[in-house]
Amino acid sequence: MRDLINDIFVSNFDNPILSQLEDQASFELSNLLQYGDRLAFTTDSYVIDPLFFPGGNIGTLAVNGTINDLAVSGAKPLYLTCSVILEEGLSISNLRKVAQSMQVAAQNAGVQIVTGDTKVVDKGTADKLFINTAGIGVIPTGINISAHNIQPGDVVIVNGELGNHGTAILIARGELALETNIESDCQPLHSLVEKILRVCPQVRAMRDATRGGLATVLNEFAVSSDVGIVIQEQSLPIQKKVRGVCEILGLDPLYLANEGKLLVTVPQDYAEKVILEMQSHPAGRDSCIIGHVTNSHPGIVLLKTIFGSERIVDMLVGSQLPRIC
Amino acid sequence: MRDLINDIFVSNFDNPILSQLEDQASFELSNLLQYGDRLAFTTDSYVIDPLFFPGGNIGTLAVNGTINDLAVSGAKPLYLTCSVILEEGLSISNLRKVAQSMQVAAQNAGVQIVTGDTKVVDKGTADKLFINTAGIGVIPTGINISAHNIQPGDVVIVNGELGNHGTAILIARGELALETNIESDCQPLHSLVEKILRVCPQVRAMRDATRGGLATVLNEFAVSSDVGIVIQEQSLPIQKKVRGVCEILGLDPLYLANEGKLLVTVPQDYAEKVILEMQSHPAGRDSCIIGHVTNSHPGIVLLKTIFGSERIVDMLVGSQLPRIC
Amino acid sequence: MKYIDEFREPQKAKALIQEITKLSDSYPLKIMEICGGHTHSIFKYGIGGILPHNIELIHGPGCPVCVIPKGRLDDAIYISQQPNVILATFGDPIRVPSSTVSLLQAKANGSDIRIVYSPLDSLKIAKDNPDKQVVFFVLGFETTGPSTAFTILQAATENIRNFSVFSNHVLVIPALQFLLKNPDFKIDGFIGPGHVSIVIGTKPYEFITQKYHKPIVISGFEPLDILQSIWMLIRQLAESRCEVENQYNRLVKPEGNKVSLKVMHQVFEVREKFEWRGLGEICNSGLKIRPEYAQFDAEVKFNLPNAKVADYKTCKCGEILKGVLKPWECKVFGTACTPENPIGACMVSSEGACAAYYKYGHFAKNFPKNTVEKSIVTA
Amino acid sequence: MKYIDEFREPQKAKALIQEITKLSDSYPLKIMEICGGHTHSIFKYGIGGILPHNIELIHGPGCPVCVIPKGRLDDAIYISQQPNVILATFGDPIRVPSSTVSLLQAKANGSDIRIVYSPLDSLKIAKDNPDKQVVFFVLGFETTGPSTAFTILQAATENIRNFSVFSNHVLVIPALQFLLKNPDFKIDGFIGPGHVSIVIGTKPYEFITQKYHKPIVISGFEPLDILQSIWMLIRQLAESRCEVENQYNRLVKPEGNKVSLKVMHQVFEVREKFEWRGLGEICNSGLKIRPEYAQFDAEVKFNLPNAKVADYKTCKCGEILKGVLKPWECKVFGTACTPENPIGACMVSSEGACAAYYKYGHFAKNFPKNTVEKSIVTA
Amino acid sequence: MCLGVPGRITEIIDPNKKLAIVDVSGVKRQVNIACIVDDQNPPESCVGNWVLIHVGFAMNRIDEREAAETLKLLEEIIIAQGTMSNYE
Amino acid sequence: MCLGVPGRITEIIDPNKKLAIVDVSGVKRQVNIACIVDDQNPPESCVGNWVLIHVGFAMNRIDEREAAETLKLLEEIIIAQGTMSNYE
Ligand code: SF4
Ligand code: SF4
Ligand SMILES: [Mg+2]
Ligand SMILES: [Mg+2]
Ligand SMILES: [Mg+2]
Ligand SMILES: [Mg+2]
Ligand SMILES: [Mg+2]
Ligand SMILES: [Mg+2]
Ligand SMILES: [Mg+2]
Ligand SMILES: [Mg+2]
Ligand SMILES: [Mg+2]
Ligand SMILES: [Mg+2]
Repeated sequence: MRDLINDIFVSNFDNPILSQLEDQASFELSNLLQYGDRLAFTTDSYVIDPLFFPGGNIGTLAVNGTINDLAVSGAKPLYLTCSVILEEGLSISNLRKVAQSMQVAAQNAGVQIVTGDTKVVDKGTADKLFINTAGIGVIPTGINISAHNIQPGDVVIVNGELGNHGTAILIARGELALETNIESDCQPLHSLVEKILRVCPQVRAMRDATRGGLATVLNEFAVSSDVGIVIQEQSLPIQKKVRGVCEILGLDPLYLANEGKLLVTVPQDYAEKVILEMQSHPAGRDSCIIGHVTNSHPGIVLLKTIFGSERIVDMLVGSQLPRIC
Repeated sequence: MRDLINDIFVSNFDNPILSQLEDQASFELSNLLQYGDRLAFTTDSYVIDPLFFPGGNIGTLAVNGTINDLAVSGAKPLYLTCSVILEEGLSISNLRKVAQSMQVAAQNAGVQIVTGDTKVVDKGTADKLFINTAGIGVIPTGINISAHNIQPGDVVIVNGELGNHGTAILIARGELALETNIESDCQPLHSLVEKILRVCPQVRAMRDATRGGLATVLNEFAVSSDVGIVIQEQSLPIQKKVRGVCEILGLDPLYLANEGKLLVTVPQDYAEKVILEMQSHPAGRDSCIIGHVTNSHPGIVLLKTIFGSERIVDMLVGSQLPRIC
Repeated sequence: MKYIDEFREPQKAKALIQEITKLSDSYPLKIMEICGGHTHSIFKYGIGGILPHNIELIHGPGCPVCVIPKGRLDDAIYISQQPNVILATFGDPIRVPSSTVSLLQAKANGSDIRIVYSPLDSLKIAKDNPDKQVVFFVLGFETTGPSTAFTILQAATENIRNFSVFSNHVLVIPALQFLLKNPDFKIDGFIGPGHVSIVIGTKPYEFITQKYHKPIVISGFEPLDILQSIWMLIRQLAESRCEVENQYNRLVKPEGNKVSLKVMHQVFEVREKFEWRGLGEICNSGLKIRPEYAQFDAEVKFNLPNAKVADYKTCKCGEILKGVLKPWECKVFGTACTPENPIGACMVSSEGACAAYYKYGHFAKNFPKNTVEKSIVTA
Repeated sequence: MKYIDEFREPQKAKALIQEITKLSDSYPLKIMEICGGHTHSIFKYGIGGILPHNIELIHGPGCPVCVIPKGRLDDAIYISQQPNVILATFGDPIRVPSSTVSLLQAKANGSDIRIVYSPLDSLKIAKDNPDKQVVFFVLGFETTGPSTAFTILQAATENIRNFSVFSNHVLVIPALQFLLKNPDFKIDGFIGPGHVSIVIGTKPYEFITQKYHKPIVISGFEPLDILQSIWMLIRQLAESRCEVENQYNRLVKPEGNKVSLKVMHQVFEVREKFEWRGLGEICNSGLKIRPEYAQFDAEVKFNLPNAKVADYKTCKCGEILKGVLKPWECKVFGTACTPENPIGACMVSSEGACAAYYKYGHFAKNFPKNTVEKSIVTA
Repeated sequence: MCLGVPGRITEIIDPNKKLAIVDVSGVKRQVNIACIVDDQNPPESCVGNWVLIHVGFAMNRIDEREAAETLKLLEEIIIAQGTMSNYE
Repeated sequence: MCLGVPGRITEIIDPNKKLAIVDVSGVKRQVNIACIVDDQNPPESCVGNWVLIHVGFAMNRIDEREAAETLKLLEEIIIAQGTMSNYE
């Protein structure tokens, strides 16, 4: 066990804080103060099946997902934890690949994995590998992003194609026997956020559209700020193959999961500048305005369909299932 | 799902930071600075079977365990995350009980659960409920506790009976058909640590003796500081029933898990003061000196047996199994 | 996407609306779309909102998930709880409550329930799990019947002994006859089910025009299809015609699909009667596996409880399906009855009238949360 | 704890050491404790370290986990991999490598392997799982034989058809005969196995004194028991006596336990030969289930591979068990061979001589980490 | 009821079992084409056909001509409306 | 080999199946006492007996007298040694 931890995690995540191997990581508060005035703290567990999929694996998800939950507060992500629950019988080489991916993802994002935990459970009492990461970042002084801050007149921007992750996973699972080469959009968004904040420190709300997709985040926005949101169907960037999968299975791409997409609302005056700035970043090349905020129908998200009608985009009940009827 | 989260977690953990329901909790760094100069950051996943046992449940473990990993650095524990992985079919009333226990434990310890995550996995792909908590605390200025700081001449102190948690779990599982009323020692240790540091800011090393027990922590101490440690069998506080279980199953109590026990090494001059202070705290009533640090046999832990012989207390290979031969 | 995007074009939609508006100016019209697929499209594309106010769309009984009676779901759950059984089914029915739990809850309690996209996928599960009994729990109209029939024939050819089908196939025509016979039933015309008609053709609808003197237009499922069909229907009304027209002629032929009809009749026979949730028993409205294929019939293989379970008294589904009431006129709509915890047929699938109103209508937000407590965690 | 604490008293230990030291001053003595339980106690209580240096303790072959040959473990793993089988066993053997994987790894790969405390617990598992075949994989000496025999008799009485035993029971006396016959074998006296002797009594050891002229003292397992036995043995040597003495007379009677012997002989018969890891084949050294109870015999129920697997050539277990070599004189001790990845018999259980030296000896820390790579995660 | 999606048959993978591959917007799936083959239309002849797929079966061929006519009709309405609005 | 632990029989729970409860230092477990009962020693007579337990079976009664004698002998050695050292 100790060997496993050393071999797989300590060696891959190697950094001076982790290598102390204390029960906790520690670092100077004064170092944190240089980045801002508030600490951001978040956690997520990752339970994806399959562990490996086009565009990433559970490890890249676990690092980027938590980075993104920090980033959308405007925080500079700094330190992560890594807790794994291993099912007996898990292949050690797969575990090593995951750990290596985590380290690569962390390094790319400039964060350190500073402490962790490893549990092994009986065969049949976990699904191969679960990862939890918690993360700490520092929010720059003056930045105040919250789902409660949205105001009528704001515009809603997304940084690119929707539904790639959810679709890639559905296909990778193989159960529905669909074949196509859609890749997960798994990517860290903190440097994109940094760019956005540089041109628009007045960002109102920002959230990564993961599980539950775009529709869920927009509903959270509408309810939290008690505003109405109207999005344009024709503006939604959805790639052809994702549409194909949705048509075949009767799924709505608005609810599909993403792992590298954020929704940001900014005051209208900043929209153009923000879009241009976003498009200059690799994770934001396909950024576009998808809607705006209104004071009619507070708490409700409306979709203007392509031919001019509108409908409510509600929260999802349960998870989305393939339909036949 | 959203209802479940609100009903079970948000309502129980209710506090102003959590109730923002952002993707991350945030708080002022300036507030942290009042407690010290370094941040402590830790995580653990809890995978216990059964979920409920005499003396606690997975929720109390998840809160106290992470508090203790912060506390043993000298930190004041402040904020926790709570990530749960739920197996389909888990009883919601049990989940609610666990969440309530977590809130009670957090409140008792003066910490707040400020952010979390909930995942549901298919029946048969998790064991009812896994909890991960990550925690943040602040280490007071001037305190420097580390397994690397131990020096020959130091004494080793434990705050009470060993092996109660491991034994309680073994019995609660029911597989070995043993009957007795041993309770887990699950408890938070931060206020005990605070007392210790008040009389002895020079504490060298401190660690909670959880999985792997006393033997594992002492070996970590010996290796990290490259010192020898000698413990006295006759000083080890082990209750009669725990000894009984160990005799029946051929287990060594030195390796049994605890969830409310810490090992602390202090300079010899402070030992008496520390012991007295510890004994005045409910979690330290049975505190005693169990050994001392030497510069002979660095990296090795020796046990002086009751009748004067000695043996090496090594790291455990794998987990301890009942023996018959 | 070919054959999709062209039928969603906004310009053409506007033109159709203009025509419809022109023609319908003076009429207060009630048009029933029979098929749940149409209901789904109507809400998804907000068609109700762009039609003139005098046109009211009534959402018919054509959602197989909505109309499956509780007793049949109880049977499906019973099957899933037998030892060594894998129950395969489409995604749609798994959240529908039976008189005890939903399939989703049964799964959470340990039943092995798999979601498949095709009946053939369930047969593959049987081949992959020779030590299990695999039961395909199927619901669907005539559209899906041939696929199930082909699958049973293939199981017979390959002699797969651990596979059976729990058939809940229902038929559209008997349901329409049932509705039309009812004196309360006041509809000006029908949008006919496009995919069912691929199989059965357009002729079986002639009794509607001949006996009941209502016009009907068989329609595709894209928004332009539906608008065009409404327009064609109104034109019939305006011109005092009463015909079976076919808007969906890119796929529907008058005679239907002979291969599909043949295989369906080879494997299935018509039940004397079958219960529809919200409507009650309807003569000749269900399909049963023929005795020749009894070894693939779960109703033969398993000793099913087969209990009748009454619909809730408060539920107004029957009236809603007949166009007599609107969902919000039901007392429990959005309160005790929600998509998460549906009480009646119309709330159980997103194609049900009540569910569609709840999800896409403007009423959703004004109702208090459903407080029915679940006792276990489900996905 | 009564009958435990009194036998761990330091004052009495000191007194015994003083007596032993007095008597053994002039002798360089080699004493073999036959039983692994004694080896365990000796290391656990650091007895080696408090004895005078001229007394050398040789750790005998009396650990059933150490001496089980790889081929038999392969068979146990084979059984565990059969469909619908639960393999129950004691905690001790589950980390021991077979020629492929350990039981722990087989479990990680999906075998259903349960750790039990008593053979009766494995019978209970069979009753609780009527749709599974439950196999109790048992190893042990005469001490454990009666318990297994009683369990089989109870299974017969209750007519439990899904229960069987994979017997790897071995016998002490033939192993001692085997060792004593060997001309290399130079031991001054024996500490006799206390718990085995509860069953077999003291008489079977008389050939040691009569034919081989070595003294033996049957001993208990508490540290004072062992010290007293050593003292008694040295006294025999000093007084040139050569007897079977009984230190453990609070439990061991000369005639053994008649009920236990009877039931063991009712259920088991002696195998012509049985392989011991590190020693090779030994005549009449194993117990096999009698044909009358064949339905409870896993060797009859399952078609076992039954392959012979040679011990590693580098392994010096044979020499170590004979007292010719010490563990650290084996080339791979602590490097390729560690408790985590044992190569030879003496490293596999904590009662094996090599494992005990590795764990409790002063040598553990001086060896590089074992680099044998496991391919899967185990608990 | 009865979700259907148009797709193009790209390949026959088992003429006896009547299995083909269809392409829907770049996504491929195996479907059964038993409903659309007969003596006049053997499996091989189906490659390139557009079909409507429901639960893994091709229900019917899509009649390209009819589809075009439907759309043409709508175009004509637009033109007619345009003409009319010119008059208005 | 053969871990054994002394315990006291506190209760007979099934005389036919020869099942009893033993107490080891406050921990109770069901054990089989078949090896220690016979006509002279029926199950009921075993309550209060100290026995050695191995894999859930009582192997033998512990002979209190012999145990005491063993310990007495050791006491005597101590006394003898003490006496001798007085002489030294
Ligand atoms: S709201 Fe529910 S109960 Fe009322 S009619 Fe609709 S489905 Fe039936
Ligand atoms: S160290 Fe290993 S290989 Fe060498 S004798 Fe001991 S058990 Fe055999
Ligand atoms: Mg999070
Ligand atoms: Mg997240
Ligand atoms: Mg997020
Ligand atoms: Mg940990
Ligand atoms: Mg698994
Ligand atoms: Mg930790
Ligand atoms: Mg911990
Ligand atoms: Mg700790
Ligand atoms: Mg989350
Ligand atoms: Mg489970």
